Amino acid sequence: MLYREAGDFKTSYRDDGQTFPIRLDRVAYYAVLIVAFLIVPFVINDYWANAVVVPFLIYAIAALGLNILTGYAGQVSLGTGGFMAVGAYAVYKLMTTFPEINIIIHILLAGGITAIVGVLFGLPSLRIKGFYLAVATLAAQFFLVWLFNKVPWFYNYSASGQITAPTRTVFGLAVTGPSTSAAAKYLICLLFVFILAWVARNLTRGTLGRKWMAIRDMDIAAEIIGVNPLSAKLSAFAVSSFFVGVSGALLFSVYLGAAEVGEAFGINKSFLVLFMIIIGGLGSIFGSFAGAAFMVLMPVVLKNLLVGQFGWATDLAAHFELMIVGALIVFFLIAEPHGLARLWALTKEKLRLWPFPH
Amino acid sequence: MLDAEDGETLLEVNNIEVIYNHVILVLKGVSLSVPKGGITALLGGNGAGKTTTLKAISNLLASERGEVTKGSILYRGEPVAARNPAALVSRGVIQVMEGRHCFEHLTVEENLLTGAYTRKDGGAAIRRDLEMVYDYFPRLRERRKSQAGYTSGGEQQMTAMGRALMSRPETILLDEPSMGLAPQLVEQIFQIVKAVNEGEGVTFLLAEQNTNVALRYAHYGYILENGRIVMDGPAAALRENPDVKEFYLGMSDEGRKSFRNVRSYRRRKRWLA
Amino acid sequence: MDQLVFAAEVFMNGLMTGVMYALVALGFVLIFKASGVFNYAQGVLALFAALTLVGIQQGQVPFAHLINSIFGTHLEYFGWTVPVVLAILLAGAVMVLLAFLVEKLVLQHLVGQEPIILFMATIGLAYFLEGLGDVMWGADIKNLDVGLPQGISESIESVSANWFGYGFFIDRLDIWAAIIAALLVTALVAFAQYTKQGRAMRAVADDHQAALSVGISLRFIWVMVWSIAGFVALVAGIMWGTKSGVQFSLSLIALKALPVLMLGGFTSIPGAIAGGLIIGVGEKMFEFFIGPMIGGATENWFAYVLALLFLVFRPQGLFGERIIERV
Amino acid sequence: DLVVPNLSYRTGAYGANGTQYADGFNDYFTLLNERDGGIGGEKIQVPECETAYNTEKGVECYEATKDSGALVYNPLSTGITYQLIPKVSVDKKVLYTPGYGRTSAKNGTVFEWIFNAPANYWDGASVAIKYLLDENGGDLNGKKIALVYHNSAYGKEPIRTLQVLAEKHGFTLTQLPVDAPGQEQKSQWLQIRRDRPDYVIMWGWGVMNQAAIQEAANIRFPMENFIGIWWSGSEVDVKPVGAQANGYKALTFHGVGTDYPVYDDLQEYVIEPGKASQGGEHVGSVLYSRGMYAALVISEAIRKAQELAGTPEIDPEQLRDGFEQLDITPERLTELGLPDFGPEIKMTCDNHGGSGMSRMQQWDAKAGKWNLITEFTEPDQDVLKPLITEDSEAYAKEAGVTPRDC
Amino acid sequence: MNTQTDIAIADRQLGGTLMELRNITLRFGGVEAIKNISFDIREGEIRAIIGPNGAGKSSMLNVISGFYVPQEGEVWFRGERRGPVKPYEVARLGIARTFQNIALFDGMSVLDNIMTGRLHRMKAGFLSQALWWGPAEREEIENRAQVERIIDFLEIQNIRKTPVGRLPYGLKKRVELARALAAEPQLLLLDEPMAGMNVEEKEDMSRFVLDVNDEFGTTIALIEHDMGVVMDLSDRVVVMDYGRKIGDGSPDEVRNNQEVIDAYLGVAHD
Ligand SMILES: Nc1ncnc2c1ncn2[C@@H]1O[C@H](COP(=O)(O)OP(=O)(O)OP(=O)(O)O)[C@@H](O)[C@H]1O
Ligand SMILES: Nc1ncnc2c1ncn2[C@@H]1O[C@H](COP(=O)(O)OP(=O)(O)OP(=O)(O)O)[C@@H](O)[C@H]1O
Ligand SMILES: [Mg+2]
Ligand SMILES: [Mg+2]
Repeated sequence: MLYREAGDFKTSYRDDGQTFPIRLDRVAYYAVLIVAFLIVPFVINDYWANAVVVPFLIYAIAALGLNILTGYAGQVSLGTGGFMAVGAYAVYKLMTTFPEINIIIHILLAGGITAIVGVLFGLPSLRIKGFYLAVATLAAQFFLVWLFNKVPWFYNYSASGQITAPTRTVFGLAVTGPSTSAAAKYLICLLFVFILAWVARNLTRGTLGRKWMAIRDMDIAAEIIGVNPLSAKLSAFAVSSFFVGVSGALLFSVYLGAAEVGEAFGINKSFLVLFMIIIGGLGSIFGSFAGAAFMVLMPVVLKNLLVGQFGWATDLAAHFELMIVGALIVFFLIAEPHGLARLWALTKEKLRLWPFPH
Repeated sequence: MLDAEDGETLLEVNNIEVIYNHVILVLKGVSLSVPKGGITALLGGNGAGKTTTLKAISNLLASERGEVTKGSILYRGEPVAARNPAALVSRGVIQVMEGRHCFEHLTVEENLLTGAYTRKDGGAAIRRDLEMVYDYFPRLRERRKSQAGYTSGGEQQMTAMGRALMSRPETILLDEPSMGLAPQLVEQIFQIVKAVNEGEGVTFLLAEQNTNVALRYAHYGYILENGRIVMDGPAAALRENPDVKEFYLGMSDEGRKSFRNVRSYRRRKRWLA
Repeated sequence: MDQLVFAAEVFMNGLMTGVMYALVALGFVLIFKASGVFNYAQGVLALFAALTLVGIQQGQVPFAHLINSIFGTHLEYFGWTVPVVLAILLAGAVMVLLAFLVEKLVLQHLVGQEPIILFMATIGLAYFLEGLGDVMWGADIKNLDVGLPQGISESIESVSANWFGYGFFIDRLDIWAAIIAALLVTALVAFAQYTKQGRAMRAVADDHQAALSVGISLRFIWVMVWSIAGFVALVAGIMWGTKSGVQFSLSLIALKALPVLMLGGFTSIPGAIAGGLIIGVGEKMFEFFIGPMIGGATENWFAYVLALLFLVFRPQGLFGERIIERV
Repeated sequence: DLVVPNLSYRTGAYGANGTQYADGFNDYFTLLNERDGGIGGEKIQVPECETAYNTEKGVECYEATKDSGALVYNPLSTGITYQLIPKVSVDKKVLYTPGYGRTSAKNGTVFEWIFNAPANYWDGASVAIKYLLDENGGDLNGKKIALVYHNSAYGKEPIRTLQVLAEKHGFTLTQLPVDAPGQEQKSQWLQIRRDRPDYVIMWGWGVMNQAAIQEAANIRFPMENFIGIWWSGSEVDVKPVGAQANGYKALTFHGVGTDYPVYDDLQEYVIEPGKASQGGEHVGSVLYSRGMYAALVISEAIRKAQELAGTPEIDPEQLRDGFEQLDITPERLTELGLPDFGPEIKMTCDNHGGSGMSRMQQWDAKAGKWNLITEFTEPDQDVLKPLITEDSEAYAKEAGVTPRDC
Repeated sequence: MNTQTDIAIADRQLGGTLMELRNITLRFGGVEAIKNISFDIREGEIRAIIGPNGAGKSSMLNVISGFYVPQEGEVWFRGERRGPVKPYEVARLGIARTFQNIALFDGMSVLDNIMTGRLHRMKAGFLSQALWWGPAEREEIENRAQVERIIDFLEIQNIRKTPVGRLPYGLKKRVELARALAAEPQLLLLDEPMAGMNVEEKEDMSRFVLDVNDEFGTTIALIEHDMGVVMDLSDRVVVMDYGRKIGDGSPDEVRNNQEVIDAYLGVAHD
């Protein structure tokens, strides 16, 4: 009976509203933070950083963003890839136009620019709902990709239309460009993830979050009890796009280093991030992380297992990888339609009752 | 009226336990039996588990992530768990779900026709029954071409009832048939229940909050509280029970209590310690 | 005058392309109508159907590559070929089997879940089928030939040359696609609107639980609908496979079907056709006349933007069911 | 051992093309291992890693293999190449991208670690125009040429060169982008049908090639006037179209078919013993030959490096030197069992791209094979040189690279 | 009949007119749901709307709360004619309501649901919310305290953290009431608040309604089919049938009105 809330009384509304009401959770949370900030940077190597951890962190931001829009505000979007591209191209233009300004500011500005674009494409959500909206957001996806592909100004007139991130430093440490160390990449992403996750948590537990959820659960009723659907939906689009923009900026500048819009920010990205939040759990911060971890790690693990351990031919392994990922998605949905986060919560609920079954 | 004692038992629920989501225990050992040709009422407060019991009987719990973890439910001696919900309808058990559950995008008439989905006795018979339902609920005849999603709450309730009648069932499980209906219609619905019960020998198990009417029409009643049966007996006997009178019928010693006086006192049910 | 004639030609070709899109969109509509499931896997289904058809037709050994790499054998072909009609029937049977398995292994366990969850499940399914198709039949490009004619229709060319002084280009394959699509749509509309199963299908889409409670067997309806959708996918696979070979990219035509769906309405069979025609004509005209001015390759986004504009005025698409907004 | 990872793709939209290339690449190294016991007595390991033509997976593959002593990468994807260019420069690995990747990487002073001999996209564009000049008696004035291209970095590569050439030779260039995957090209081809260009040049990949050739056949565009870059000229592109594809032309920078002595050895040491990659299904196809050719160039560079370093166990830096002093003469090719298979490849410190020669091949649908119809032709270096200098310098500036002195 | 009740009503002081509906007509395509109906709601009263199913009662509430826009007629609130408004603006004017087919936010906990009732009173800026600092936190705690009072009042303390989707029907109704109360409305509209409840629960609910009316002085308009409840609680009753108004007056007047008896009550109700 280690894990329980009995005896863990709250005496103020502030205590009651905190993120981790149960002491054990709180301890675990701080432990994770300490490990992430103080230990991992010293042990991480290129492979772990570039193949696993950095993409995981960056996708976690995108997933948080989409989760705000889809999971909290109920507006299904398939434009994530396009919005990430906005972030990426914005940061590229900023980096190359104002090289003297700190990259962190550029990344935040890129998020801001994406937020504006997001609001523009969010306008139809006032009329269009559900899957219709999902498909409509594809218009953003395809249009944005086309735009960045067609207008040479966006890629500084380079011959092939590729953009390449120049080296930029934070406190003298390179965080973009080829000579960036694994630890620097990791730390800058971690910093953004940490702050943004915290912001996401704050927003979703407060007034704005309630407006979003009200709109999600029943938009008409929400309107009748006083939620302005216009501001609620557009603020969701704005915040979500900000997150997605930041993740696009990081993906391009810190992780990939070079990108071509159709390839790096194609429709597959949109789907990938959507998968993350559904698998992880809609309307859950933890779920965004779990989903991102699942979708980033699973293929790597499977590949290493099938090719590295069992020595399968790479193509057979790749085909089986698809089959296994597909089967796992279905399996998890059947086991718990509300995602890994709910699965986790249920486990905890059981733990809390333990040793009694209910 | 049929005497519940010597009739054959159609449905038997033995000591079932239901758990939602693997953790929430809702029914804690409920047993009841429904005699053929009878009207059995399942009474009890909010969240007592009436709906859950009915869903367990028609095997609809799975889609709510609930499951029967103990006990058994037998319909004509056969466990219902072995059959899927659709097969149960073919066997003659149909449920009118709480909250209407009309098919919003279908018209009222199409809704009624889906009720006849399992029937094999041909179009003419189905049309005849459709007329019968319209006779029971004239309001539906007027609204037959409207999409069910746009009809009023009461109209939807009638549609749901009519849809069940269209399947020519042997047993109807009715979940809160009177909810949201105007008083004369409540009376009318129970009249219909009675007529169908007597005329066609259809067995009813109804969950009701409106204890007053339910006990007037039912033969036998069970009172469910907190996932347990706390009382049962012939309807007439229950009606006379002082506790039932007080808590379920809202009668004080001098007749009906006024809702205005409720503020002054409040007694708790003994059996809920 | 010249511009007008070209416009007419582009218009006609747009219509024809639209029909090809509509063929894919139809499969989506069917499944959406019957289960409220937005079937992401429809494109992969078409690919899988086409792969299966070619495999059967050419007498390929299924899972040859897998078997070979496990047992060190060199299997590839059985050495026979199967006549077209029989191959189509067999491929159809495989699709029915697939529908059965999908119901059994996936849908059945997700009764009553929200649409987005079911959508996600079909994504899992898409992944799975994509891998399975490759393992079963190999990832190389295959030629599909069921005897459909291809290439310019000379009669139309000469007739129009007589009339307008410019021979129109219409692909004979497209003409066939149009005929087949018309037949399919008529049959499907009749089915959905006027039969008991069709009604049951729509009921299921509205409310799974209620459908169960009136004795509609979800299992049967779903197997039926997925079988039909599988068959439609086979038809789409045949048309597109004949056009550009059977290979992975075939699954991506689903993306061309989405704006069609949106515009026509997710729940309307005639809407799929109407949407297809509008999108086909719209994107071709735009690409042809406006495209060169803004750098071309507009087709992908134009279809979506067109559909989006449409939706702003009619949020349920052209023929979609009205979205019920009540409290 | 010498490690040469094979970042291949056998799944996804371009899997059918990638498979054949990867097989050729693997098989040639297997041949060296089996027949010669490797290079200079060192066995070659070719760990394969699936990228699915996806840049992120490409990065993952690169990272997963780079610490295992990998010498050189050949990802067969322009996108992944762009991704790896900055990385290999820091990690000091060689990137060999024959016929694809970043054209201006030819400039070895800026791109120290990248090699793209024997030919790059701009070479290809120039050779194609040269061929047309030859056909037209040296004059393309007033001719109309349409470029049908994959709407991506890859497809856009030749535009700048073609524009300069158009100015120089007086032809007009129409650009017709096709979005990936490219199954639906009706508007592009209706436009071609209306505008009646004299020639169509194509920069396509995957299903786009085949769809284009099919559409060309449908509108009865003369196949002889339809020229593809080398990535649009393999069997998978023409076979599905059938007889109508007869006469279609494409560039190539290596020979095709199995009429080379090396195939006897391949048969004996690789295919017969069952060591062929994927059962040897694609031996002799265009893409297979290209994969094999890439392996050949790499192995020759290794040999050279070993020679220079005086040790069989070389590191990437030594391999770079090997590449920079590589000289594959026609005699050497004959020795290797591939007489006249490719142009002479001679690289230097500042020229990482070789001569840029390529030749034209034409599809014979009846025989089901490609025939070489020209000799190796040199591109118009006068035009290309300044372009390459310009682009590579722009890159140097942007990425903060100081060009080396050679 | 209970004499005590009558006296109580007679004693009640009704204020001025709070809301007035003049000649409202509402059509849906061919269906005329409301036909030229006028009535008023006075400050501090409990006004019942009754009538057979499909009579147009819910539609009437929807008109009041701005969700349906009548084709004809005027809505006057606090002595001013209300122009075209959006439903969320109506909510800000001080009109809150519950719904016939419960419209709670299923994905949220009971507490959060009730907090949504106060959304339009929470004004903290975006930045403050994002950082959970200053006004946002203060505001949250203040409003939380208010909501807790309502939770205590409606006796739903023990389900505070439960997701509403899991609650039984009756409790959902109560939570809905709580949400409406949280808005501290001047006019509270209740659409069948006691449907699906047993007598005991109806008694509880009645108690809440009366207390709200008494303690906060909230004006209440309610639709209900239980005649016992309607007659006991309300000060005045409007009766609708087929979109028309067929009666309006004190409970006594209404229950003796022959037209009302024919159309709705069936038998004279005691
Ligand atoms: N899907 C579900 N998940 C979790 N708990 C549930 C679910 N459905 C019902 N419950 C719980 O089961 C208990 C019994 O609910 P049920 O709906 O059976 O009650 P009821 O007697 O029908 O009440 P009412 O008269 O209000 O309809 C309630 O406490 C409810 O919270
Ligand atoms: N949005 C709508 N579109 C079309 N018809 C509607 C709409 N809303 C209500 N109606 C129709 O208007 C009439 C009145 O409906 P309303 O819901 O107001 O009835 P009600 O008096 O509340 O009945 P009940 O007691 O059954 O809830 C009904 O016939 C209904 O079908
Ligand atoms: Mg119930
Ligand atoms: Mg109503």
